[in-house]
Amino acid sequence: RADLFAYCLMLGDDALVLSQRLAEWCSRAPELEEDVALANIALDLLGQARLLLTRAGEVEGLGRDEDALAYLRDERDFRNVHLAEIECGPFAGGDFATTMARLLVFSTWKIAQYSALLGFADPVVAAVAAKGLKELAYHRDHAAQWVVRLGDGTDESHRRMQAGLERVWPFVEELFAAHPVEQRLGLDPAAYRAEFDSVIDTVLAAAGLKRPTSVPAARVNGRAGRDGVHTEAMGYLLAEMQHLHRSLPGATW
Amino acid sequence: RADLFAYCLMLGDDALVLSQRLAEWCSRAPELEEDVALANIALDLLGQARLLLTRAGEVEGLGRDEDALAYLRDERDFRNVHLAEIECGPFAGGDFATTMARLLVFSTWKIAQYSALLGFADPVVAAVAAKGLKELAYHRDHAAQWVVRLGDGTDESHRRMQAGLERVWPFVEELFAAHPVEQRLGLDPAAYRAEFDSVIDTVLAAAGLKRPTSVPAARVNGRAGRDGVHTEAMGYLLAEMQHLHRSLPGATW
Amino acid sequence: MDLEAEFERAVSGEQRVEPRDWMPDGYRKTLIRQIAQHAHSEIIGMQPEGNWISRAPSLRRKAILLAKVQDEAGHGLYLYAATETLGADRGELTENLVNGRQKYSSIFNYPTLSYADVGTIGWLVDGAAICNQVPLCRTSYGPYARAMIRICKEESFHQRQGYELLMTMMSGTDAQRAMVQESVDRFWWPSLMMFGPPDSESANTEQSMKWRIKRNTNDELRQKFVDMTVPQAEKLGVTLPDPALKWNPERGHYDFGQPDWDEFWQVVGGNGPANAQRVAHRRKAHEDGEWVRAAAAAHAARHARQEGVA
Amino acid sequence: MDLEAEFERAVSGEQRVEPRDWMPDGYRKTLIRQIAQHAHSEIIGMQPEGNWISRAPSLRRKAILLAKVQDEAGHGLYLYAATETLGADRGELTENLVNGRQKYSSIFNYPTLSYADVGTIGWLVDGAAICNQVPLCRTSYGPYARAMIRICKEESFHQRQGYELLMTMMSGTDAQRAMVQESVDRFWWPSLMMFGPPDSESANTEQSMKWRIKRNTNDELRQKFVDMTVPQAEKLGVTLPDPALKWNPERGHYDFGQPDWDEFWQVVGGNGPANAQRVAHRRKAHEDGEWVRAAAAAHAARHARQEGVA
Repeated sequence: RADLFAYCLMLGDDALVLSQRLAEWCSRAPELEEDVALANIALDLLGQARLLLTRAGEVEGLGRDEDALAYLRDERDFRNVHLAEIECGPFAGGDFATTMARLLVFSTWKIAQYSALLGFADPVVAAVAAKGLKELAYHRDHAAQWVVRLGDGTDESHRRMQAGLERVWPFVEELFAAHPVEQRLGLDPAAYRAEFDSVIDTVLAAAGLKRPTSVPAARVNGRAGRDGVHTEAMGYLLAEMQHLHRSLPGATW
Repeated sequence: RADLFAYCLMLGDDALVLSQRLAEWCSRAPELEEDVALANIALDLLGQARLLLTRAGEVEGLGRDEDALAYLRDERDFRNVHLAEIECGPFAGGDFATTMARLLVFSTWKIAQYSALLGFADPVVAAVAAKGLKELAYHRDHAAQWVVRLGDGTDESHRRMQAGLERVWPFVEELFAAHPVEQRLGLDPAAYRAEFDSVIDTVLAAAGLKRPTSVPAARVNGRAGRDGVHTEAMGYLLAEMQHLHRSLPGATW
Repeated sequence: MDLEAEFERAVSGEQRVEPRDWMPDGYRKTLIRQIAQHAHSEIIGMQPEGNWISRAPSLRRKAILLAKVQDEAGHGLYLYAATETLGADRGELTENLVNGRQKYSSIFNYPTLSYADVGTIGWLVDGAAICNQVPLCRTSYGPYARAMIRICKEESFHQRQGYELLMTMMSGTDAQRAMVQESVDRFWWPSLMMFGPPDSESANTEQSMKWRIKRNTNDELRQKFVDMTVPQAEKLGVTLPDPALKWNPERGHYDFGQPDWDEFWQVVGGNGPANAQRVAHRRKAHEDGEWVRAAAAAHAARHARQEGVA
Repeated sequence: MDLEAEFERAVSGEQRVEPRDWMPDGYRKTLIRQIAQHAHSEIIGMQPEGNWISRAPSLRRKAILLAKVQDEAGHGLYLYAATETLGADRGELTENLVNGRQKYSSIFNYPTLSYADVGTIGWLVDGAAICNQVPLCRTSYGPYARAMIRICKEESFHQRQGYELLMTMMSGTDAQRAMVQESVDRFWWPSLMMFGPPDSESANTEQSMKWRIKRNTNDELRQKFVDMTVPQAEKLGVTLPDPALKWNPERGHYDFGQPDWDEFWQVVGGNGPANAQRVAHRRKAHEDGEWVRAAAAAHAARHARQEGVA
């Protein structure tokens, strides 16, 4: 049960934190159609996060709901991968190309992960995975189209797209490292690494881009996002996300 | 007493919020000497803020200390002028020139304000003003030197310096509008507007810059910072500043 | 002019004008200006509410708000599409917006300073927008009328959501109730200004009414909004900040005070609390996106060429 | 070489070398490299702690932290000045830093993830730095030795402040105590790595000791640090994350485990958790400041010309 709780948090936090990042584009996208698309993707992920965090709270059995878990947990207890939390634009640390690089990597990985969960013992998680797969297929498609367009656009867009891939690539290894919680639940992310690589290679080939060469980000004491050890960007994200909720204790919304 | 409390908050919040903004430059200044100088100025202002907020708490008599007032008040209860809170760099909304434009305007105004407080009825406020004047003279000097250097530097620096002045100028009018609290305490900021203008004109002349032409920022329903009605930048500043403190209720530091 | 007389007869007979129909230049220009201004309002309107997405106090509220702001982008898209049926160029209209040559609703030049503002914008601002827009569902130009039907439907939904947020907050803590009242105090007068200046000072109304572009005067709509809103405020338990507000049984309407029209003209003139910020934000997004749009165009062109060759 | 022999005799006789004295090229180069690396460490070291200034949990802690980070900038300045007495160019050294050609202390490539890290950096990181630096106060090169005396004094002050913060937190809430322990768990091993690789793998030690630039081996200093720190940890009430840590009465020292040297070499090689971020941050500040430095130079040049004319 503790493992299932932790695993629901991992999945829920991945979706919640990336949703938070993508929503930052709202009113800042390169074109209006993209404002709509990115908001849509952020909404899908937020929906997944709500179901997963609600499920986590039920499994835990201490009466915490989605909001208690989203707003009143400290950084150390968030279990999302680093890829979801790093800054990839529109603010410092990225641009639209970097955002699309992350979205391609994230959704390609998530599709493989959710596919592996279709027969998972917990029926709620399995159902979220099934529903999520349809959404993620659209996310991956959208990202892949942009990666191709930018890779095969102008010199500037090609350079930015390659740089965006290099920026996010160090966070790929963490996606496929089995956490003890996953191991105990009989899950092995490494099993779908080959599938991931083959999808990415196909997109990169269509885009005329090179497989990134940046080396994997180092862990701290062997620990990373799944253990609650995050990057420095995470604290600022949570401060912004949680401040209002924490400022009015006992309020209902 | 309520007026004195409010006035201590006004002065204390001006110093606290600008200190918070200036400290953002730490490790981001154009040269190492400037990292030192800006940190120094931020420290001076933080020192003033602590004395003034402590005094506010004493006057209020409800047992709130400087931290209760800095960390547990909501945006609506902060009484600083907008000039202190707007983004002038190093992040979005400004650059080093804009930062120096704000610092010149702020410290020139504060010097006049503190000078008028030397004989103020509350001895603590009067003492903070007396001590603060020495610090502010250095701040103004520092800012004026940079304004001259940048105004009379390269074409780019001249252009940026003029733009920085235009960016902060809309927030000048608020500095000299007497708030009812000030009026009841017998204080009139309008009285030192001429002195302010003459100092600014002297610096601008030495820098070869034009008096900005941007019109005063409009109030909301006749209200502005002194009434607790802020700009949209303020909420983000407070979220970052207060989040940790609010996350650990009952902790001592 | 036979054509012109024919056109006048058609619109006064409540016939719809469609893109391929002949229309007077003034009609076309007035429509482009009005629809573009409406589109710009949707786009700029994303900012004040978008300002709170990252800080929404519950995940449910975050989802509602994100969906709403997304709808506004969608409305902008329909409306720009409607201007294109009149021969306008979307890129050019965007330039007009970021260069300050075309306006947008003055309400969005006020800052959003608390989460209650999200509710207040839904209730009062969307409420006022609906009063303005419902008659436009019967406006003489077909594509505009059809866009408005869709938009009005979504706006009503947003208005209910806004009101529901305020209701929830009013039944919450004291701090929440104070937040709502403070927000309503700030937004009441600007909401009344959304109907434009008093009829006596409104330049464009007469011709627009004749062309059936507009169907009610500013003052008529403003009265309708006040009549609709006062009972809602009572039910909510907030006080509208107008001492002159009172039911007038003889008129069968509420009497109310006048907004500060000096403030209105200042805001319309570009000098409201957030005009500079809103336009700068839009301009930055537009400029930052330039390389992306250029890349998409280059890719599409290359792709088209290759298909032509194949 | 008479000069060289004279030099060797002087340094082995504990005489100070001053800027105008003759010195071997290797000595000069080794010193420039070492002092620059030290200066870079102070500058990069501003980032992990600076990360918490805006979020410090009390105004007193904010003031302490801001003053400390300011001191680090000051240390950077003294040390760059010391390299200049050896003929180095500060601009060039900065280029070497932002281009990754020169290193800085590997400890700053770890992220700061809670406010306890501010205390832990003061206690462990500054503590280790002091162990490294106290002997440098007697280093053979005069300007470096004098800079180190001043720096060590300030570092001791910072170390006490860090320890005091942790003490306060340990007597606070459970959440605070957990925060401290978690932070110590993360920083213990990287702190031990600050003394460099084991003597058996250290390339530069021997010549540096002969020249009296260095006065103790890495392993000696590491032992000294452990011996000093363990009782402090006990007093604080935290557990150091090393099961092998134990008093050895025969040696009169604590036995302790070895850090993960693979991790060390990875971090030194540029691939620690925050290397890329730290260098990018520094590079951005440097590049963003370019126009300011250019303007200051242009102004100074014009001013100098005008004075020449007058």
